[in-house]
Amino acid sequence: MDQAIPMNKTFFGNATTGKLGMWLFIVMDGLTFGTIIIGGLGLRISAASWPVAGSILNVPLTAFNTFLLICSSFTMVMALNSIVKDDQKGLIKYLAFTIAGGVIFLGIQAWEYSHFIMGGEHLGNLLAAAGLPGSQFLPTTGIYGSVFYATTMFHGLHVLSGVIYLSVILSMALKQKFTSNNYDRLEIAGLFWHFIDLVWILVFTVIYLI
Amino acid sequence: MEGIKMSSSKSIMSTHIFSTDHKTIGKQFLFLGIFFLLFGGFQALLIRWQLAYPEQPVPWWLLGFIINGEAGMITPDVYNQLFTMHGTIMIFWAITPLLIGAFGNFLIPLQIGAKDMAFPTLNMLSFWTFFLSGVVLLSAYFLPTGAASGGWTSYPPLSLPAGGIPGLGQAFWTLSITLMGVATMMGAINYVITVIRLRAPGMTYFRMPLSVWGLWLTSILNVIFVPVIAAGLIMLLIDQLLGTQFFLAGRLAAGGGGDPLLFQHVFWIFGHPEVYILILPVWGIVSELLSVFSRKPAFGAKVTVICMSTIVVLSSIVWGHHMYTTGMSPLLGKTFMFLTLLISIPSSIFFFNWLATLWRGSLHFDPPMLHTMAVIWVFAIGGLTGLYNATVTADIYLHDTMFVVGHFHYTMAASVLFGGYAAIAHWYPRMFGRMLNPLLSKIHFWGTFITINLVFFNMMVTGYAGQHRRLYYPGEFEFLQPLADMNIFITIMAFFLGAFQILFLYNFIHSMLKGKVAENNPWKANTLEWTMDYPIPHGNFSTIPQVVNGPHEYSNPNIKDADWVCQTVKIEGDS
Amino acid sequence: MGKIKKYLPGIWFLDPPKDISLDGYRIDNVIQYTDFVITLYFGIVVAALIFFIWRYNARKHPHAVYDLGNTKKHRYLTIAMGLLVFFSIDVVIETMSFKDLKEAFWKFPKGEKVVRIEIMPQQYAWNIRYPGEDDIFGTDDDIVPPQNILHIPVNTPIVVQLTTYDVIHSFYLPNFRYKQDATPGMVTAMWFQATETGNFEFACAELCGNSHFKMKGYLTVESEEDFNGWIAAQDPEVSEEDEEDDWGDEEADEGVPTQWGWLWKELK
Amino acid sequence: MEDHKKTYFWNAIGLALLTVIEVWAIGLGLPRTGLVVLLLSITVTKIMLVALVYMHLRYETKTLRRLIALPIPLALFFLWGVMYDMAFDWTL
Ligand code: HEA
Ligand code: HEA
Ligand code: CUA
Ligand SMILES: [Cu+2]
Repeated sequence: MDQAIPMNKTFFGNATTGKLGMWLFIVMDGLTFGTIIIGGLGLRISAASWPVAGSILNVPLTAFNTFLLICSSFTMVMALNSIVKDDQKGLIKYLAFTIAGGVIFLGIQAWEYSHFIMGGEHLGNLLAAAGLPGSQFLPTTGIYGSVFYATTMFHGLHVLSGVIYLSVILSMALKQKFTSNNYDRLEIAGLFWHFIDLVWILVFTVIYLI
Repeated sequence: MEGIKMSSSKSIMSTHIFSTDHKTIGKQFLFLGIFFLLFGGFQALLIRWQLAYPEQPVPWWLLGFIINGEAGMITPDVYNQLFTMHGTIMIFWAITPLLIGAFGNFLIPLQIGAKDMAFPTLNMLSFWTFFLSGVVLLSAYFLPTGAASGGWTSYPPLSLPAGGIPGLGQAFWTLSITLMGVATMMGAINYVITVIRLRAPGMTYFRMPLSVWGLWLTSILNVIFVPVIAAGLIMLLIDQLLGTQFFLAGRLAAGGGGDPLLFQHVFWIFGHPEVYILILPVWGIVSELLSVFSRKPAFGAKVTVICMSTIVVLSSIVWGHHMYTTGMSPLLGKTFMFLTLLISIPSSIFFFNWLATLWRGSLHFDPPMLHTMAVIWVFAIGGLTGLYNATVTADIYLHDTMFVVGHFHYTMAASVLFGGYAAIAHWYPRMFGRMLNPLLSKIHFWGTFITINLVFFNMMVTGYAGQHRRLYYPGEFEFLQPLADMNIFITIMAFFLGAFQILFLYNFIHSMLKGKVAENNPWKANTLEWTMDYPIPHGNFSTIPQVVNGPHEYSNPNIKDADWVCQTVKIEGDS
Repeated sequence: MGKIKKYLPGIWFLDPPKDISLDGYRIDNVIQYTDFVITLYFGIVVAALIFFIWRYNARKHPHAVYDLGNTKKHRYLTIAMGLLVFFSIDVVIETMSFKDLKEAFWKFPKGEKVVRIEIMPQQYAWNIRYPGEDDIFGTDDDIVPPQNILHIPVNTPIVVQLTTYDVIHSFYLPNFRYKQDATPGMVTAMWFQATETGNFEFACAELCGNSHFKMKGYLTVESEEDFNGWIAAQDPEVSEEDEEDDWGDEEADEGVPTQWGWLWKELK
Repeated sequence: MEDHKKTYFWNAIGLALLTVIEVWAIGLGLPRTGLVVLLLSITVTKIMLVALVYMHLRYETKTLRRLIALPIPLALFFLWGVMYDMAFDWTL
């Protein structure tokens, strides 16, 4: 039994209930990220030394990752744009691109991690130059390692859940569940995906560039 | 069109266990909360036993045989586990489900005229995540090294492996609180959006009952601050399990190192609002019930709402008052003291409004009203003693003494507990269709009221006399030996307090089965939850009501032959 | 009955530990003022409650007065109420407290006649260090008395710097109404001055593990001569050149770490 | 909802360009504070672009926009309080 319920639309226009819920979630998630980032900055201020940006982390590769997320944000919003025009094919195509973007992002991040964890002489030299011990870069490598891994891992988990979330949406799209006047869920999923992109922009600057 | 799906299947699974009906979920939270309340209370009694009779084994009537220390004695590590788990359980697993989980779920849709929560499935998930978190928490007791013992504040480095607490207890603690946080966040999204979106036509924000206001503001605080502690707990958890060093410093940290102060900041940025998260529903419920049982509109309801909202804002910027002795800078110390003291302005304003609601009313001393008036008493003591703690100089002496423990038991244990009892007594007929036995309720009330004051006031006395908290054996210190008699006295009173809670439990269960069947509106209240027949069906209202009045039209001279009127009934002659 | 009589004085007249400090009275004063006003306010609340219960119960007063309390007059009244509380309690204690902090607790004494002590608590004991003859910390002639033994001269300002060997502890002096946390990775400071000689206790006020409750120390306040005599009787610590923050000791839980101490840090 | 293809496309290009500028800027050898300010302002711009265009905040009501921005000042207060205290020391 489905019952329509009168909505109080004052203040929030035509935003649907689900969308408001997602926005609220995004605010919460943003505060979680904010706390981790603020914590990292605080630790950095009080730390004795901090490796120079780019001395250990691979900035060009990560810049490519950033580019990838921007592209996937673009394809995500294009998926929405397609369904608004009732273009089912376009929807599926763009959704698939988006998911692929997320997967490649994760792949690159995994490669970066494994590289750090396996270590090696070159990495050891880089670390030594930055005043850190060992030939591997691990979460236990001083406070720098802690901050790096905690922030990127937490973001990575978001990308992972975003990919899963979008896969569900994709399977719904394949069953033609969305139409030009029923795409609320798609839009909500999109919000989450863009939010991941948005956070990454901040993480990229704070962890990799500054 | 949007709508809320309500399953029509009738199996036990979908109606009682994995139900998406907010009323059922509310009851599930209620039972879970009462279970944990008794569990935490039992731990409190063991704590008290140790403080009063440190050299004697726990007697059988306190279930001494489950203490697997030497010869039934509480050992120091067991004692530390006891107060850690007592504090944690009471705050996160007793009060949170009891007030926010149970009454948040039960009252919000009914009082604003909605058919259910905005996201019913999320609501169910919230309960089961919460349940899971409780299981994780308690399963720590089966670890060979026992449960967490770092205090409910769990300050690192003590709570890290390097801090000397063996085993995984601390990690279980962190994980369970994180899960609890996830459950709370799901609930909070639901409550906030439900109030924004699903108010019945005519139910403007200022026509919402104050109890909904309290719960809503609580949820807003949850939305903002639970994520903060979640982040802190994630950092703590990976410190505990992966060996990162966010909160390690000094000798224990290899290469660089983090800062234990960061955790204290993150904890209290959340922790201070958390105490208002616990008490805001009570403030709302008290404001509402005072009006019902005085048969008189809540005095200055709008001002009360504004005051509560102001406190919500202020509460988020005063966290530093828990850290005065950490070596805080003069600037921050003064700022936090000033901001903390500002809270007393809105507090005393709505406090005044409570008293003014009674003034010239027609007071009916039913059990809910008794508990409500007790809140006025205990919250005045609890709130006013907060002022000592807020003063930097006084707090330098009082910090981490039993005085602080007394302060927060007055605000939290006493005020919130009485608020919870008031709510249970008031809405019991709506939840279970029967009345609580009034005589037993009154005995329970008076017994609790007298003993709780003797327990918690005297805690403050011992604190002022210098006894610090988390002390396994105060007699170790010469300057605390004169307090032994007082500690025994407190403990005896705590046992009486416990006995009266058993009476409550008996009343609660017995009345559910055999109590007097309740009328539809036994207290003659105006709000929407009393308008339908019991049992309230899934979906609550067959047609969404049209609201025309505020919730407090008691004794309006324009109403003929009654002193109340439902929020949906137009009052002739009122503009 | 006898028992009850025994407890009653205990309930209402338990004194805090004897104040033997120069500035402890300031804290007592602020507490006493707060006692006084909040008793007053609480009295008003209770009086009002009792009066309302007696006068406005349903039997005596069956018809409530319809009063929303939302007129301008009411609003001003409530706001005045809030401000009254604010000015009569908050502003007063704030002024007192700020003044005390500025004049005493946050104003570290400077000059010759200051006794400087470094304290490093560890799980579950207090390590105490005096600078010794040369008045410089971290040198061979530092005095490290047995753990948990703290001697101070009377009527002399004592400045203490604290850091911890392992987890957070808190240096709690009930007779001085004072406590200060010792946190890993940072040096915190406090000062106090005794006005009376005698033997007292100090404690650890921050949960630090299973034996937190046993973490106590013995404070002896004595005359200047006695103090100097006591210092002279202690063996200077036998250790090599001591570097700053250097306690490379491996065992966390047993024994005194042999090397610790830091160069005295200048205070704000 | 109309067709926003163009806006979306140019937004993506803008974001990519800003990223390139960021990476390029760190190699310039700017003074530290200048660099931080520059990078942070670019980041804020990028975040705004994503939020306003991709997340459609531009098309939502003013109230929603404001409410979502509300936690930011709060977070800044936390940032100040926490960083100030962590950097502060009674010793010089
Ligand atoms: C529900 C819980 C709750 C509530 C409501 C409060 C309310 C307040 N608390 Fe409390 N507090 C805790 C729970 C709570 N607290 C807990 C759990 C801890 C310890 C945690 C731990 O360390 O483990 C703590 C600790 C704590 C500390 C730290 C102490 C320390 O560790 O050293 C401080 C310091 O400032 C403080 C202050 C205050 C203040 C100023 C208020 C104010 O909000 C009070 C405002 C109220 C009033 C001012 C009273 C109303 C006014 C009147 C009655 C006036 C009379 C009116 C008329 C005449 C009309 N609290
Ligand atoms: C809402 C929260 C809440 C509530 C309701 C309570 C309720 C009580 N608390 Fe608790 N308490 C805390 C929150 C709370 N507490 C916190 C946060 C801490 C700090 C922890 C820390 O330091 O980390 C604390 C710490 C604390 C201490 C200090 C421990 C220490 O520092 O050494 C003490 C000591 O007396 C105490 C006592 C009590 C008592 C007597 C009650 C009573 O009100 C309890 C009344 C209820 C009952 C007694 C239940 C009745 C049930 C039974 C009788 C069933 C018994 C069953 C059998 C015998 C089979 N509490
Ligand atoms: Cu050291 Cu408690
Ligand atoms: Cu607080």
